[in-house]
Amino acid sequence: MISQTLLVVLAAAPLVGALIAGLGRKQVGRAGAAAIAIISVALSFALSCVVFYQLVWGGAPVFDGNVYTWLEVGKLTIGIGFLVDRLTAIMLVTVTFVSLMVHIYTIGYMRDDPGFQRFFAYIALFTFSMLMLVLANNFLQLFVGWELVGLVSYLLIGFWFERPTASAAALKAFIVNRVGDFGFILGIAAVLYAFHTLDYSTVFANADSLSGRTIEVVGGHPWSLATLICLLLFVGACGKSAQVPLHVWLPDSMEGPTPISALIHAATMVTAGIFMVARMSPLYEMSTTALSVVLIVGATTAFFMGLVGIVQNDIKRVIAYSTLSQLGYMVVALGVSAYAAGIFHLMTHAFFKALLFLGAGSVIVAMHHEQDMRYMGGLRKRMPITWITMWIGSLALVATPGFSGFYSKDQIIEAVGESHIFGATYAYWCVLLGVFVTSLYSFRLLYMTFHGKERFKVVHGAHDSHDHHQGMLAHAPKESPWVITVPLVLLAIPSVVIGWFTIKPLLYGGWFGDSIKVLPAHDVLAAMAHEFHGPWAMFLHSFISAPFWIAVAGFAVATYVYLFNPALADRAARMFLPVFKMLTRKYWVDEVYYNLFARGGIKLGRLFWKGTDVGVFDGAVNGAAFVTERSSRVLRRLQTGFLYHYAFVMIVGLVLLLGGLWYWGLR
Amino acid sequence: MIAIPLSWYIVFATVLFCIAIAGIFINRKNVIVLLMCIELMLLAVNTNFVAFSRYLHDPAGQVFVFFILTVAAAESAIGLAIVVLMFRNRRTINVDEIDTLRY
Amino acid sequence: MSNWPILSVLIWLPCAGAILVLLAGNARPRLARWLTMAFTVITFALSLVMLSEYQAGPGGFQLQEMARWIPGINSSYHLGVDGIAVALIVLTTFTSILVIGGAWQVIKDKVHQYMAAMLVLEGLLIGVFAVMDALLFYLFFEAILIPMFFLIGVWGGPRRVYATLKFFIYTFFGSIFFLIGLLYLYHKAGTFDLPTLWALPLTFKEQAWLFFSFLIAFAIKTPMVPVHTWLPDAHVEAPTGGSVILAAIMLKVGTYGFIRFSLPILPDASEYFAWLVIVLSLIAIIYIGYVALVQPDMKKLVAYSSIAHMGFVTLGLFIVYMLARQQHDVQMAELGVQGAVVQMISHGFVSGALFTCIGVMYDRLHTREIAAYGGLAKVMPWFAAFWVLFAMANCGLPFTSGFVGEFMVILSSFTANPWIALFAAYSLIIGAGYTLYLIKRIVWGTTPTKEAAAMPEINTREGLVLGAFAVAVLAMGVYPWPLMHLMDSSVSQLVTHLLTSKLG
Amino acid sequence: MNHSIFQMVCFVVFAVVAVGAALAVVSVKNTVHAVLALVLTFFSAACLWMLAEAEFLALALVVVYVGAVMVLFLFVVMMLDIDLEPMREGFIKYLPIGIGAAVIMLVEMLGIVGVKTLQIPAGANPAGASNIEWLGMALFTRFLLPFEIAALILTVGLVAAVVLALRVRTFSKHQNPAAQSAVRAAGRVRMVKMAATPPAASSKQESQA
Amino acid sequence: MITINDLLVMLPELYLTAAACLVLLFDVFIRDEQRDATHWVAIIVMLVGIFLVIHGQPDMTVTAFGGMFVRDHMAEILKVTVLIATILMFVIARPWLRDRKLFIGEFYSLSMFSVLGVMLLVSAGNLITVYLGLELFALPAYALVALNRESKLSFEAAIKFFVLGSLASGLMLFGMSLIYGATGTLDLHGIFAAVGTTTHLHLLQFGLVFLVVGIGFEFGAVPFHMWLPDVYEGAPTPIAMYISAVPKLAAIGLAYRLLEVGLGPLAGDWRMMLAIMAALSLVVGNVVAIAQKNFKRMLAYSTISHMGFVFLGLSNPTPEGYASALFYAVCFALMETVAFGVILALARKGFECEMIDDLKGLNRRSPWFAGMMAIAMFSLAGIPPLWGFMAKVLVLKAAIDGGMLWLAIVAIICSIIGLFYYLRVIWVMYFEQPVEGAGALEAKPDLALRGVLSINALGLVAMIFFSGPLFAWCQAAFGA
Repeated sequence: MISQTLLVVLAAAPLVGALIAGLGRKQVGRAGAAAIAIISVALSFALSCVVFYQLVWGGAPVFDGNVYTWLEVGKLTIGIGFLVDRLTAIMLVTVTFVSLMVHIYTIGYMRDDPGFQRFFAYIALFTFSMLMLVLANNFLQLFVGWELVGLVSYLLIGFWFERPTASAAALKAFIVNRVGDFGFILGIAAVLYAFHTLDYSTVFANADSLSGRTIEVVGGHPWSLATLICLLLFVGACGKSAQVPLHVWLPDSMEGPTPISALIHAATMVTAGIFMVARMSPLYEMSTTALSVVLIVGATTAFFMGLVGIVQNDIKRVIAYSTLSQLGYMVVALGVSAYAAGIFHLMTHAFFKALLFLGAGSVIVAMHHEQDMRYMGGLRKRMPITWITMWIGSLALVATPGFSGFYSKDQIIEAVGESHIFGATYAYWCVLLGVFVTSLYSFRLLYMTFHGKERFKVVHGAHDSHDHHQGMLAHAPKESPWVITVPLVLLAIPSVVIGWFTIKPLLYGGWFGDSIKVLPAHDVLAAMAHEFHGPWAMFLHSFISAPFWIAVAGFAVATYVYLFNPALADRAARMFLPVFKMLTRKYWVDEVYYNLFARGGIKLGRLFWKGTDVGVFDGAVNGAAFVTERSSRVLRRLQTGFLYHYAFVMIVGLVLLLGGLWYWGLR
Repeated sequence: MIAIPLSWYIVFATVLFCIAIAGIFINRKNVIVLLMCIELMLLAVNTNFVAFSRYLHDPAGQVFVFFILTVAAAESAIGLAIVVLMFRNRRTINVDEIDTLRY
Repeated sequence: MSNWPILSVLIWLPCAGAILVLLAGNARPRLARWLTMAFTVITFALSLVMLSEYQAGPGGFQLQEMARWIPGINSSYHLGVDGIAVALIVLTTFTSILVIGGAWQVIKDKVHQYMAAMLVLEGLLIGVFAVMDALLFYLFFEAILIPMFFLIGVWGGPRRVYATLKFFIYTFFGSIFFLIGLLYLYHKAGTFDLPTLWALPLTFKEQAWLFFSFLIAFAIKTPMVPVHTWLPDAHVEAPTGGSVILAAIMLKVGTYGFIRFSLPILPDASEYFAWLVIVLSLIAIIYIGYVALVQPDMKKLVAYSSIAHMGFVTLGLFIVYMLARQQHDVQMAELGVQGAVVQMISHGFVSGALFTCIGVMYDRLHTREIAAYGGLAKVMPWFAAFWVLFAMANCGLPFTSGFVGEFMVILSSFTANPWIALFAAYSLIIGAGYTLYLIKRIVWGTTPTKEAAAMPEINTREGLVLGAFAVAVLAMGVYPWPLMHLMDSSVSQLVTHLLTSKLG
Repeated sequence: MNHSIFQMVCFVVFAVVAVGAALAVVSVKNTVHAVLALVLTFFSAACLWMLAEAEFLALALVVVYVGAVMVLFLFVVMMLDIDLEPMREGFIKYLPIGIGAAVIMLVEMLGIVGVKTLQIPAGANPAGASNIEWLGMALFTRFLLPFEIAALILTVGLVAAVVLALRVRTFSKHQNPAAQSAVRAAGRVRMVKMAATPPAASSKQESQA
Repeated sequence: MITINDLLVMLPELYLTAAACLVLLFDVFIRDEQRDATHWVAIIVMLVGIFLVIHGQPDMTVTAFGGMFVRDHMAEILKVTVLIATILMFVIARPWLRDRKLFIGEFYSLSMFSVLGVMLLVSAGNLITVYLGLELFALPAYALVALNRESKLSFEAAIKFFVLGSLASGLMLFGMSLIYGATGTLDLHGIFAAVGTTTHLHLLQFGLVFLVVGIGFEFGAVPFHMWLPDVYEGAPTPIAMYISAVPKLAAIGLAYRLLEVGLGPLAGDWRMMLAIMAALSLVVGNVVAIAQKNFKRMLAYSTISHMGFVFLGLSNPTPEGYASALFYAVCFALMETVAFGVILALARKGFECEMIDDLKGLNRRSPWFAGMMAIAMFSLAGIPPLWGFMAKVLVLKAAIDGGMLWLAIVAIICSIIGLFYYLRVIWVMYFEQPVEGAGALEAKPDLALRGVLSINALGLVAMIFFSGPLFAWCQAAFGA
């Protein structure tokens, strides 16, 4: 049995930590804030492990209960409560573990920052929000967590609020997320419309009832209700998990401190969309159309966002585009109903991508907050631990056989190959080519950062990291302190091994049980199960599979171009200038959005304000007042002051009354 | 025994009445003429009353005339007093010139 | 049932207090302040007593009082509250305390008059929510204008004359048609007693005419597009306390009127013309959102955002008919109404808090230009935290009060028609747009001037006021159930009443 | 028959004279002439009333109006010494409007009243009572209250006229009742203490005289 | 036969006649310095008058002098109100009169005669008494308007008032003569009875128009309103106050006596005429008032518009309608006294507080008077919770009940326009700074004036609670 108290403590601990760290400024102090936040998250992690243990090995049943009633209208009751099954459990452990690592890492990374306490408050609050999202047992609470993580993300992206770019990026992130939420809340509304409840258990139990139900959104065109619900919910997933076309916020979110990029924008928050779709699997299974859309969107993101990563020079942005691409892979997995594979990749990705980001952060600290890779190079000797762990993370990312990323990504590619739903072929090519792209940008990053010549200059006396000239450093880069390197090492370990241990139970052991539901017709994993003979066999098999050689090709190109012949990259860029430009400008999506929505919105607002509001509405009011006053000035002239006029008016009145009587009144 | 139809009196009174009223707003110069027009108007009214009274064999109408005459006298007194006041103030009784109060 | 007239006390105690405060005179501002504070606190305490005496379970109108007023036209002094009214009264008394606290040292000129106006306003507002006689309702409904007129006019900004006149004449314009409608109802019913009017059968044609006469009054008061233009002007010129009361409570009077008059008395016309109100509400949500986006003046921005948020209230109230009558989904209808009422209360807290924040800034820099501010997070971190919290509540972040009502209205409107929900949910985007754009410019970034950089952090008094708002906003967001439970029976009785057509 | 024709002829003659005189009142240049025209109108009207057997009122009209009121008018006109020249400006200009309005009114009045249908047969006066007796009986029984009010009105007219027109000239001699009534013995007689013996000089003068 | 009963019935009037004559005489023997004695005697006389009116009031309608005089509840209410308004005028006017050397005994006696006229008028049961009462009221009023002989405006107002007033009474007399011809009687009940049997209905209707014109003049309804603004502006302010309150009350009585008691069966005709005049009054009064800069003149136009509201009540010829009109007139009279009272209190020797701009910043100088003026303005504008609002509700209700919805809508639209100028007065007082050196804004220290004015103003607030009994009284006056 999982006790409710335990879950409440699990969820609330980070909140308490956040409140204490955030509100008790002087009383708690910098060290105190860090300690409290870390302890609270550690507690959550420990309890998560307990829950995981109880659920997986302790034979505890799935927990589903309300803590308190949030809303009650007539017969409709919506509570705040928990649903803990294996899907939740795996998310819990992943989230709290990465979060804990990031907390520890932060001590080193943010050591000199005046916002140290605030930062801890934020990330602890984030952990709480994410737990709320993951633990939810109904759509409302899911949405609550969904939005709260968005809030914290907003706060953290804009952490260095004095930088205009940071606050702009924060705004952008929040609003783009809101676009997703816009769809999401409509999806929830549709769920309520369809099921008259928002509780997972009831909704999922009755998911079958959706088949054949339609809704007329546009007169005369009945739409499948299931498709509508799923698509609306998926809009939310697109926003949070940064899928095309709502991906624009994620690269910009790199304005936030690096730990945040690791925690929120790689490992946990952005995967909320994946988690959500997996959670909603009973609904998605009802609509092949929705799955196709999911598939196509995911595949597009996976390939095209990866391409952009190749031309980025900012170390964090490369990883950010890589994250986009990997999220695309997860979504693809969802699209082909391989939810387990999606979650599996989510987990492995959480480790290695957190590792990569934290590694990048380590580099950035060493480089005095210089993020441009063109001014790096040759760091391997100066910071060996970072170098090695980054290599491990990258190898995991490019799906080197044996590494965790290999198991998860390879299975996704295979699953897509197995699928036959609309768009599967397109998706297959996308994910396959994506492997090459991943390999290319990953090794490019490693080479530009750690290998080759040192492209930075050490100028003593050049201080202050904020207005420095690019590539000028005050001190030579050196390895980061232990609070930074320890999390790197601790994350590197699962990045290597976790896939080996977990692939069999997660994908083929029916481990998720009832928490994920797949219709037999869609069940690609079941089809693949026949060919699966354990991780070792899979490792061996990989050397004769296409993805591996594609990855090797990417490695070869990267090695040749960025390690041995750097001039070639520029030549290539000139040769394919349009393509290059398209990639550096990120397909002009930002420009289009900016002009269409931001500037367009301002222009529209100005038109509405000056034109309609002030012009028409106010104009009518003021005009009426003006007319009245004018007529008053005219009418008062009737009072001429002359007695005979007065008498005349009276007589005219009399005459008119008489005339009226004569005309109408005589009987 | 009188042979004159009642309507003759009424027509006469009405004509007189209209002349009086027209006089009030034709006259633009002299306040005293205004007062006289009012007297004329009252005369028309009185004629009406007298005629009706006679034809209805009811003394009330003639009594009313009696009172109207009385009141008219008092009214003229006050009116003329105001006119005198005006003349003292302005040295004129020109209706055209009393338009300080307007709009 | 209590046997003492608590509602009367609630109404008249602040008014009596106003007289006392006036007597304190201009020379003794301290006395006036403390006296006012004492009266508001006592009133608040009494409102809590009323809250405890009201039994949410059975619902209906409780704590009724009845006395002769004008027997000649069958209008009586009839008071009574249902769950909705109780909630709004408590909102009023609570906000009043904060307004008085907020104005403590800010108002220096003619303190006694200011405080007296505030007290009178409080009493009258409580009166609006507590009456059960149409004429009496109108009396309070209109009387509010007088103290508000003085509040804006005497302590207001440079264009106060224009603003007050516009405010007064505009709202008067609307409500006078309401009066005609009421008199017509009287003509039919022979009484002003609300329960009788609710049960009064009316032909559709009568209902239609009455509907518009009511609509124009409530729409202006609410305010709904396109009769909203008085609100930004009034807000900009009003002193902080005036703005807070205006936004937090006075706007609710309009929507409360819908609940008490339009919906129950004219169910069939309301059903027929619901589309009109719904369209106007949606226009308010989207169109006003865009207008708010480009405001250079903070108060105007928040004022416009108020209009947009009130759009949710009217929307929630009028989708009822589509749900209850056309789709026979009473459950969703109740959700919509409940959401609308919750939104009313929530908007009271949120907008009140935002205007208080603006007031705090205005006291320091004497401008409301957004461009004059920046980097508050560095200069006044605590204050910035409040700002962000209230801004988030304003754009409907979950676990703040702003979320609850919007969420419920959007959910129920989807069932009515997905397109309505689509446009309503657009508020999520545009609301976040204008609110966070404001936050970006004033809280984040760097300080534009030396003066802006030297603004002192909020003092204890300001902190207490804002803190109280914050607690309210969060409590309502995290645990709205008690509030809903309070109103649940009343709302469901209302919806049940609406189900019956009056056309027979 | 002859009698009635005679009456009708008389009526027409007097009526024409009265209307003509009335027209003169509103149109003549000289105010004194206008007053005199008004007097003529009153005379003619009195004759018409006489035809209607309202002898008392006819006489009262002549006595009260012509004898008193018109004289008052004349008095004021003479007293005010009005400049006659500019008096006629604008008269012609506004005449059409005036006539127009008057004619319209006349037409309406006569049209509505329907003069032709207005027929009340005139009977004889009540037997055995003269017009004055008939009137007197009514006046002092049924109409006693109005009679008293009329008296009051005359008083008011008096008071009002005095208040308005009385100009207290400093050099004129007039009584002040308030001062008179406020007189006390002490104010009238002043007791002067004098020396018992006259001064020597004066006695000397006396003796010289 | 005239008996002692007849005299007892009209005891208040008889008493007042005697008292007025005595005051006239008394004053002659008073020196200028002792004029206060006249003042207080006059007030006491009026107070006793109120007592007599109320105390001797029989429960039912009583007539005297063969129906010439009617004593009923309507007359009672009007008489009491007129007496109260006059007392208020006496008290409030004293300092003003003293400053202008107008503190003379004739002021009091003429006012009392005028009030007597109103009392007779509202109790009239016969066309003759109607006419005589009207003239007894009007003649002293003409004189009072001209009272300030030094003023260039006073006589001008008087001559306009006089000529137009005489014209109006001439027209009315013409109407009476026709009605007499058609019905053969001057007794109002007799006329009522004869309407059904008369063969000269057209004559009757024709006469009716003239009566309506006369009534319209008395009220100051458009287009018979032309005298009103000039008289308000030109007359000495206390007299303007009197003219603004008392004739309207008299006119209510006049209208009821003539139109309902006398010509009730012709209601179908006259109510349309009243409605048209109401609409015109509302529009012209409210619109023109906006452009006014002189406070008194503005009040004059506002009065015109208020008369439109009274007609709203009268246009519904039922007891309810008359009651609402009566209620309105009473309320209006007492609102006007406050508005005029404040400017009277603020006026100084050589300074008439007449322009609206003169009130600038009043709240800073005399907050109490500013408050009273604000109450009066809000009440006139019909904003709840003030008395004016109740009055407006009642007449609007009457109009709607009478099927005159269109008129009610005209009325409310016009009252929106009207709101503007009332609010302007308030904003000038409250939102603007006093003009430099306008020390005159400090109010007079006259205790009686302050007290009376305060009671009057607070009454406008308090009446919201007591509207019920008053309205019931008004209803009872018309037998509802």
